[in-house]
Amino acid sequence: ATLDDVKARGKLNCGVTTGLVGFAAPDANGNWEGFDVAVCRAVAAAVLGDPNAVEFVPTTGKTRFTALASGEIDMLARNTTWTFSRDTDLKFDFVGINYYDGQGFIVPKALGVTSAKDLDGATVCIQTGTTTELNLADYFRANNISYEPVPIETNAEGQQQYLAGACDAYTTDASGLAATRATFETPSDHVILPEIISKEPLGPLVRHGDNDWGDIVMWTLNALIAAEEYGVTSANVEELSAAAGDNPEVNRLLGTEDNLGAMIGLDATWAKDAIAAGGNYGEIFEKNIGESTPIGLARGLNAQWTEGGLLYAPPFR
Amino acid sequence: MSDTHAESVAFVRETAIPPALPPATVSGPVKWMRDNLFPTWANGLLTVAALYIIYLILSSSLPWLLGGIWNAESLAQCREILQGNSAACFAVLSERWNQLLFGFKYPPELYWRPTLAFVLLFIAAAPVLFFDLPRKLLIFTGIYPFLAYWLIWGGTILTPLIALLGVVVGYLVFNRFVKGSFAAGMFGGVAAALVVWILGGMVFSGADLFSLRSVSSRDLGGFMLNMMLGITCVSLSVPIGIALALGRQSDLPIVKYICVVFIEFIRGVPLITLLFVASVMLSYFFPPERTVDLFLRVVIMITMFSSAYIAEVIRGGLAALPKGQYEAADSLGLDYPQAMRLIILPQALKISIPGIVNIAVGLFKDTTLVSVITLFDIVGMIRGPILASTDWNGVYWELFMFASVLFFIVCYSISQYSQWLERRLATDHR
Amino acid sequence: MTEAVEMKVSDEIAISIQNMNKWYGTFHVLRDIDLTVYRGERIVICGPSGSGKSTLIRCINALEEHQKGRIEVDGTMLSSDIKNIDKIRREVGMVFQHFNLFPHLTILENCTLAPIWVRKIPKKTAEETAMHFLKKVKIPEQADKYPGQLSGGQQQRVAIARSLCMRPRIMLFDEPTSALDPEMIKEVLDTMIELAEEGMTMLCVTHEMGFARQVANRVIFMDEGQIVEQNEPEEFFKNPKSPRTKLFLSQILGH
Amino acid sequence: MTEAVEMKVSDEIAISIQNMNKWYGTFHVLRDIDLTVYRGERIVICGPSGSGKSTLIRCINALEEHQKGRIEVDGTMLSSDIKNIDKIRREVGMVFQHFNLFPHLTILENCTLAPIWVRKIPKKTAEETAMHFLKKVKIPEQADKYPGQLSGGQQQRVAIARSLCMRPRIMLFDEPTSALDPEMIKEVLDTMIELAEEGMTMLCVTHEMGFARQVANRVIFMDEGQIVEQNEPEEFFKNPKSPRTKLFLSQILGH
Amino acid sequence: MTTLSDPTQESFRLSMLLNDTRYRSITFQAIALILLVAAIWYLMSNLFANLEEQGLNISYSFLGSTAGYDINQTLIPYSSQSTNLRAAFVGVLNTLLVAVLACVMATIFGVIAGVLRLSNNWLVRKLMAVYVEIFRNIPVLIWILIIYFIMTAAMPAPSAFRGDEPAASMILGSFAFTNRGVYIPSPVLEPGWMIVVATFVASIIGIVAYRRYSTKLLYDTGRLLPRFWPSVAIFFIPTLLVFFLMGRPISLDYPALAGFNFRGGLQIGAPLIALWFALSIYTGAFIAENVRAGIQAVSRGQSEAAAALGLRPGRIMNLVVLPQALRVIIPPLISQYLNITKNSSLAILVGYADITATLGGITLNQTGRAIECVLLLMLFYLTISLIISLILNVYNSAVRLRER
Ligand SMILES: Nc1ncnc2c1ncn2[C@@H]1O[C@H](COP(=O)(O)OP(=O)(O)OP(=O)(O)O)[C@@H](O)[C@H]1O
Ligand SMILES: Nc1ncnc2c1ncn2[C@@H]1O[C@H](COP(=O)(O)OP(=O)(O)OP(=O)(O)O)[C@@H](O)[C@H]1O
Ligand SMILES: NC(=O)CC[C@H](N)C(=O)O
Ligand SMILES: [Mg+2]
Ligand SMILES: [Mg+2]
Repeated sequence: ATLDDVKARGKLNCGVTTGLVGFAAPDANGNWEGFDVAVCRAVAAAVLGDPNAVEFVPTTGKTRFTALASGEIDMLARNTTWTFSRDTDLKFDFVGINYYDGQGFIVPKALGVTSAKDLDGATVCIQTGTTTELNLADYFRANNISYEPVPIETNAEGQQQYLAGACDAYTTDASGLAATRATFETPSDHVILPEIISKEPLGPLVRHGDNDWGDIVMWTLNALIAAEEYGVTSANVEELSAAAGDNPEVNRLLGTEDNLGAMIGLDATWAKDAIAAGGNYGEIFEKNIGESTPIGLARGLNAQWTEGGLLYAPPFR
Repeated sequence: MSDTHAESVAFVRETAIPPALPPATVSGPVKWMRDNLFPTWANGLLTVAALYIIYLILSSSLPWLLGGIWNAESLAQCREILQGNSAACFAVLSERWNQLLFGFKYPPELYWRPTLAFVLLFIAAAPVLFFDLPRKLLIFTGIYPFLAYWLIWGGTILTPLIALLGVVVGYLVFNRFVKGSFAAGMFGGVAAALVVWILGGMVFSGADLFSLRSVSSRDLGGFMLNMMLGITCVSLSVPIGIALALGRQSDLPIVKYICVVFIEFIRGVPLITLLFVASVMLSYFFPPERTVDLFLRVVIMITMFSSAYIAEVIRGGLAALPKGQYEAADSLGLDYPQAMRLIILPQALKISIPGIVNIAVGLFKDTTLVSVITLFDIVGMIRGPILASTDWNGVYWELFMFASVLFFIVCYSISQYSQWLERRLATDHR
Repeated sequence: MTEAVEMKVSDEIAISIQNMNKWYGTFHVLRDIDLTVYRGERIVICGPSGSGKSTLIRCINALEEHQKGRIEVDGTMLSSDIKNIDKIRREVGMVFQHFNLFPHLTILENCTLAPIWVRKIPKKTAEETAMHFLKKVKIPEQADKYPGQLSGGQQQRVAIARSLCMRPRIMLFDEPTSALDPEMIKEVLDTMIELAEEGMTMLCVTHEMGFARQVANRVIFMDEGQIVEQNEPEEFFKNPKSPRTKLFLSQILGH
Repeated sequence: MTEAVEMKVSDEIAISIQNMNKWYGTFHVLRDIDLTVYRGERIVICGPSGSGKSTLIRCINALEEHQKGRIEVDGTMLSSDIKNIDKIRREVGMVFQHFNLFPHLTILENCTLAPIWVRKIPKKTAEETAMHFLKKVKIPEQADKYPGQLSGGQQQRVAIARSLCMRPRIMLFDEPTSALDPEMIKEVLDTMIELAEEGMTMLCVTHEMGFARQVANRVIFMDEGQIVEQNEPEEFFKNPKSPRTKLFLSQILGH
Repeated sequence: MTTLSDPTQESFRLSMLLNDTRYRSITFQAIALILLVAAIWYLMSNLFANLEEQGLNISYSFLGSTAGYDINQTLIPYSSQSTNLRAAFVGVLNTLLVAVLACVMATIFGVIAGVLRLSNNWLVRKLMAVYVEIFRNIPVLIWILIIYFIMTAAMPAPSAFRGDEPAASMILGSFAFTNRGVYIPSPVLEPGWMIVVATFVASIIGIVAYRRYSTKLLYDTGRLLPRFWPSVAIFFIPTLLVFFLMGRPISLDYPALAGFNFRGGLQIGAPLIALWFALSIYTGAFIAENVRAGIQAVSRGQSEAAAALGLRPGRIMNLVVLPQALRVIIPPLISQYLNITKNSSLAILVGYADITATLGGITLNQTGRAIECVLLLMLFYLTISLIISLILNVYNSAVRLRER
């Protein structure tokens, strides 16, 4: 079973993107950082008690599924869209959604384009092997306009092609566009078009068939979300977990009451470790892609359900 | 005898004519210029055209190269310094130097280890490449792989030590029995080595002697990864290549066809599909509970790839040997393994070295393909982390030029070596 | 030319070939060869190119397989049994037209290789034997050189010494002098004559008729895969019986 | 050996070489060569290896450039003028040690190539001429084979025929028999003797002393780039004057 | 009798398996076979166990389902509604297209560089040596990337052609070099175009016929007609004449800037150009070496013999050296062609939709059918390489020098 493998290895192999600032990218010292990376670290913390016990395996849109299917990685947290065929035909299990997204376009301001429908005849850069590639084909066909795709392997290359003017527009998940734009020299010269042409629920996934492992990843993610809902932060998690408090849900979450951890084969402090690793969902969001960062994404759909968003962690009980 | 011409007959020279220096028209720079640059009218035009091309290349690249900026923190800063002038921003090299060479995850404080391994490589390779050096040095060559493994991956020294011990014991046993019969030597050697490995594994499991901090192979990267892949795969594929070549030459049809099919199959598909197999399919062929390290899988595939090519080179070497050598060995009563080991292979391999070196160069260049399956070799580093970073987005020339220069230095020197060797063998053999 | 070598032929049979036939594919190279060689005999085989001379002597030490008939060398029958083949090859030394020395080994190593690996003789002893025979062929001082550094004649003498180091009881020579420059032929022939004087059983394919006259006690003429004529050298050269032999001799002695 | 060929030497000068010198880089290969060849002469050049024999005859048809002195062939002075070189090469045929037949052409094509393209002779006529000379060298039946299918001796005879097809007035031979097996040497020598009998002017580098005795009317001995001695064959072989010649002859006639 | 039928019919002993040449080989082969079968069985059983464990199966039905993605360069009609099989087919054609183009170009580069490397002009010789060494010693992957980056970063975008004072302009008003590719005029055929084309074809045949005739004339009468200028004349004059007489039935469609891109004309996409150019210039360096080696392999004796017969240098080259050199050059040349085909699989680096990028890339990824796709991919390349080596063998046996 995967859990045993991970424990025996002492490291979690986690698939991430080859480099998308804010989601997963190595910094100048080679440390991986980002929104997806934080999920990996949380799982590693929950399972092994050490948020740094992760081997990050960079994958492209093309290699990610084979890496997961062949067992090279234990889980994939690479802004991957939950789709029917990936879940069923490719035999993966999506364990949740960590970012509700949709596909958008970015174009240079100088082009004077204000709507995706104006892109008739344009050259569009697109990452191969992604849902966005398929959506793009559908969208242009449905609107009966023509385009020319320039398939590229990684976001980095897409960005280069786009900046060099080899394509008029670049399309991918809106979050990815924002992250990419943030790295531009003059981000204000580029606009993200208003159209969102698809639903892109992004979430971590594991191989089908090992439900125990799937549960661990699923509930680690839920723990992060729930922690935000209940106000458990990296700052107060130590204090809250020192002794049982007055919120029984928090107590159960942090292992001071009942022993949920044992039910999934982990320590009682699993959720505490996960939260301590990088903070709760809100903290992770703010730190990596939130409005205070150059990427500047608003919470929008990704706010807690209590705040009008879609994040809704099932009860810990 | 009739009318022979008296004046031409009975000529005898009494003294030797001393050799004289050739007249000036035969040598000298003017003559050289005339012969080599302007022998004919059309040729002169060609010279002028060539000069113009050289001028074009130099005039466009030299200012760019010489005006390069070496100190800056990002491309933006570079541009600031340049103030609109066009010149190289080599600062990316100084800033990412270590990443380019070692990848972005090899612990910086351990850089000395691969560096040391690299330096030792020269000592280890020397006796293989230059026959004149004392044969004793080969001992170090034998030790080197184990040492390099220890230095690069770290961990306890016991692992490579036991592996080395096994090989040594195996070799001794082989040597002891090979005179009796090759099969006995071979099996004895392998068995002895296995025994040592198993025993060693049992006795020392968990022991922790001279432990270096261990580094996982995922963390290898940069040019170091190219070098490692190149060297490992070539050295592994030589013995396999020999076996395949002998198999293909053999008159046992089944053995022969197995080898032919293998060789032709491997040579028929691009390396990149084999690498896809390594990254996508190979783990399906291993027992479910064991996942093999991607590095190892890549090594397996590249080794298979190069061994097929090396087999063809060695087959050429075998074919180049006169049939008489086989017959002489036979007529002296040597059996097949003896004839091969003592007579045929030493000669065939020597002939094949230039070819093998060429394959090695090709292979070394092909190690860059691993970037396609997301290993971070030097090209992978450039295409991925470095170009994707905010600081250096847009610096292509400098980076690719750097990589090109590295490859050029290595490949060019190897191919010069191989040409030198070819010349030497040509005179050596007569 | 010096006197013909004194003959020491015994009654013991060294090689006996009976009704031997060989084909290359469908090409019938050797036809019904019958030949008995007694110990101490010195036989010269001649004949036009392609007549199967080389093939015949190569069959004797199993470098080529024959398809019909029997060959017995020194009492051992040549069969597909490796043991027998090995045994025969140890008894029979062979010297090739193109010497076939091992260019990657020194002269001494060339001479000791087979004794060490086949006869399992200690290296020391093997080297002593080798030096002995190198002295005999008059080039002991070249022992540490490589074949490439010697002249053709010297190389051929080394090849002879190399064969002798295995202490064979029979020597086969396949045109040992025909790849040599005229100046060097003599050196090699001298060595062979010396060998003959010591009573070695020899089969020699050669067109050096002087050598045949002086050394051989039987000359065999082959054509189209058959032994056409055999006789004592005197008789053979003076009164060739078959017209083909006559033609051949006229050509070869002609110019 | 048959009688020495009857000589028909005229007074007309075929080749005149005066004070010719040649260097390879700074290496002085030919020194002060003076040589006059009369029409119908048959000259054999001998000398140790590296003495410049090949270089000398290659200078005559401008395969090598000489740097000093003058060479006149058939009244045409050899200069760097392409016209002159062409003219001389048409007059002078050359036969090489290694035949240098064109392996991708049949024997007939080998023989007709130059007449057609250089002499602009219609193909029909060229083929007739070629067959004529092939008959002369006794291999008309091989006309449609490829060089690789012939024996060395045959190839060399084709090479002679090929030269003859250009109807040269002078023939140069550079060791034409030294790459041949003994049996084939005779064929080629016979062809050359026949040619000599017809009065062809010939310069021949060879070590076949029998040929020299029988055919040549002058033998030239070269050493270290100089002509050391020249004489009638009788005299040359009987009474070599210079000690170097003596040494050389003793070696070559030795065995 | 010995080998085949021994009179003393010795009975079979076990030791004969090792000692008798007849049985020994059978023994070894049996061992080899057993090892092979065992290895295959081991791998296969692992494969099926793994597949089963993950609930996967091997099926090729995905080939018939909708591909769903678009391809920018197709030689046959294709849309995102086509099947994966058709996408694969588009890839096959694209692979062949770039391979053929690169083979032609590489041959041109290689022959020029190889011949110039033997030039007696020192400077040119050195320059070519530099070209060969630089391109041979740097990985083709880097060349592809560099050339692609030159294309995209150094060439103007189509937008640069826009505006009143455009930063870039079309060459001769009809060729546009942009970072998305090169746009050139494409021919538009009007009635009567067939005649022009037919004339052109006829004049090419005419050139060949003329050259044949001049050779024949030489052979028959010994008269050598000039060849070069008449050939040039035949090449141009009739076609031009007919073209104008017919009232210019072939016109050109010029590319023009419309919207985001150029429209009209013929577009050769940047990925294609980059790949094409990189493969040609890289392989050209290798071919140059083959050409040089081939010419040098013809022994000096050959040209000397020809010179001694009075042939001029040009003729020596045409009649003696080249026919022989080609035999040496063509086999390695053909294997360089195979290398080009194999190296074209690096197309994914520049987003060129070859078979590796479609079947082995996007389809593989969208459907997750890794094993099937990779197998098909290998099959394709194997077929190509078998065909090429077949051609090689046919060629080799056709030109083999006849020997005794
Ligand atoms: N391996 C082979 N396959 C087919 N035919 C062969 C083979 N070896 C030799 N032959 C043919 O067998 C015949 C006899 O060859 P062999 O070498 O014995 O002749 P030989 O008398 O030694 O001639 P030579 O004097 O030229 O050495 C020749 O016609 C030759 O062409
Ligand atoms: N192209 C060359 N460059 C430099 N030296 C040369 C060249 N060709 C020949 N030589 C040298 O010139 C000398 C004379 O050579 P040449 O071939 O004329 O000798 P030779 O008398 O014909 O000898 P052989 O009998 O071996 O053919 C030799 O020392 C040779 O090494
Ligand atoms: N841009 C990406 O790499 C991911 C695209 C998209 N979310 C997918 O899963 O296919
Ligand atoms: Mg023979
Ligand atoms: Mg010479």
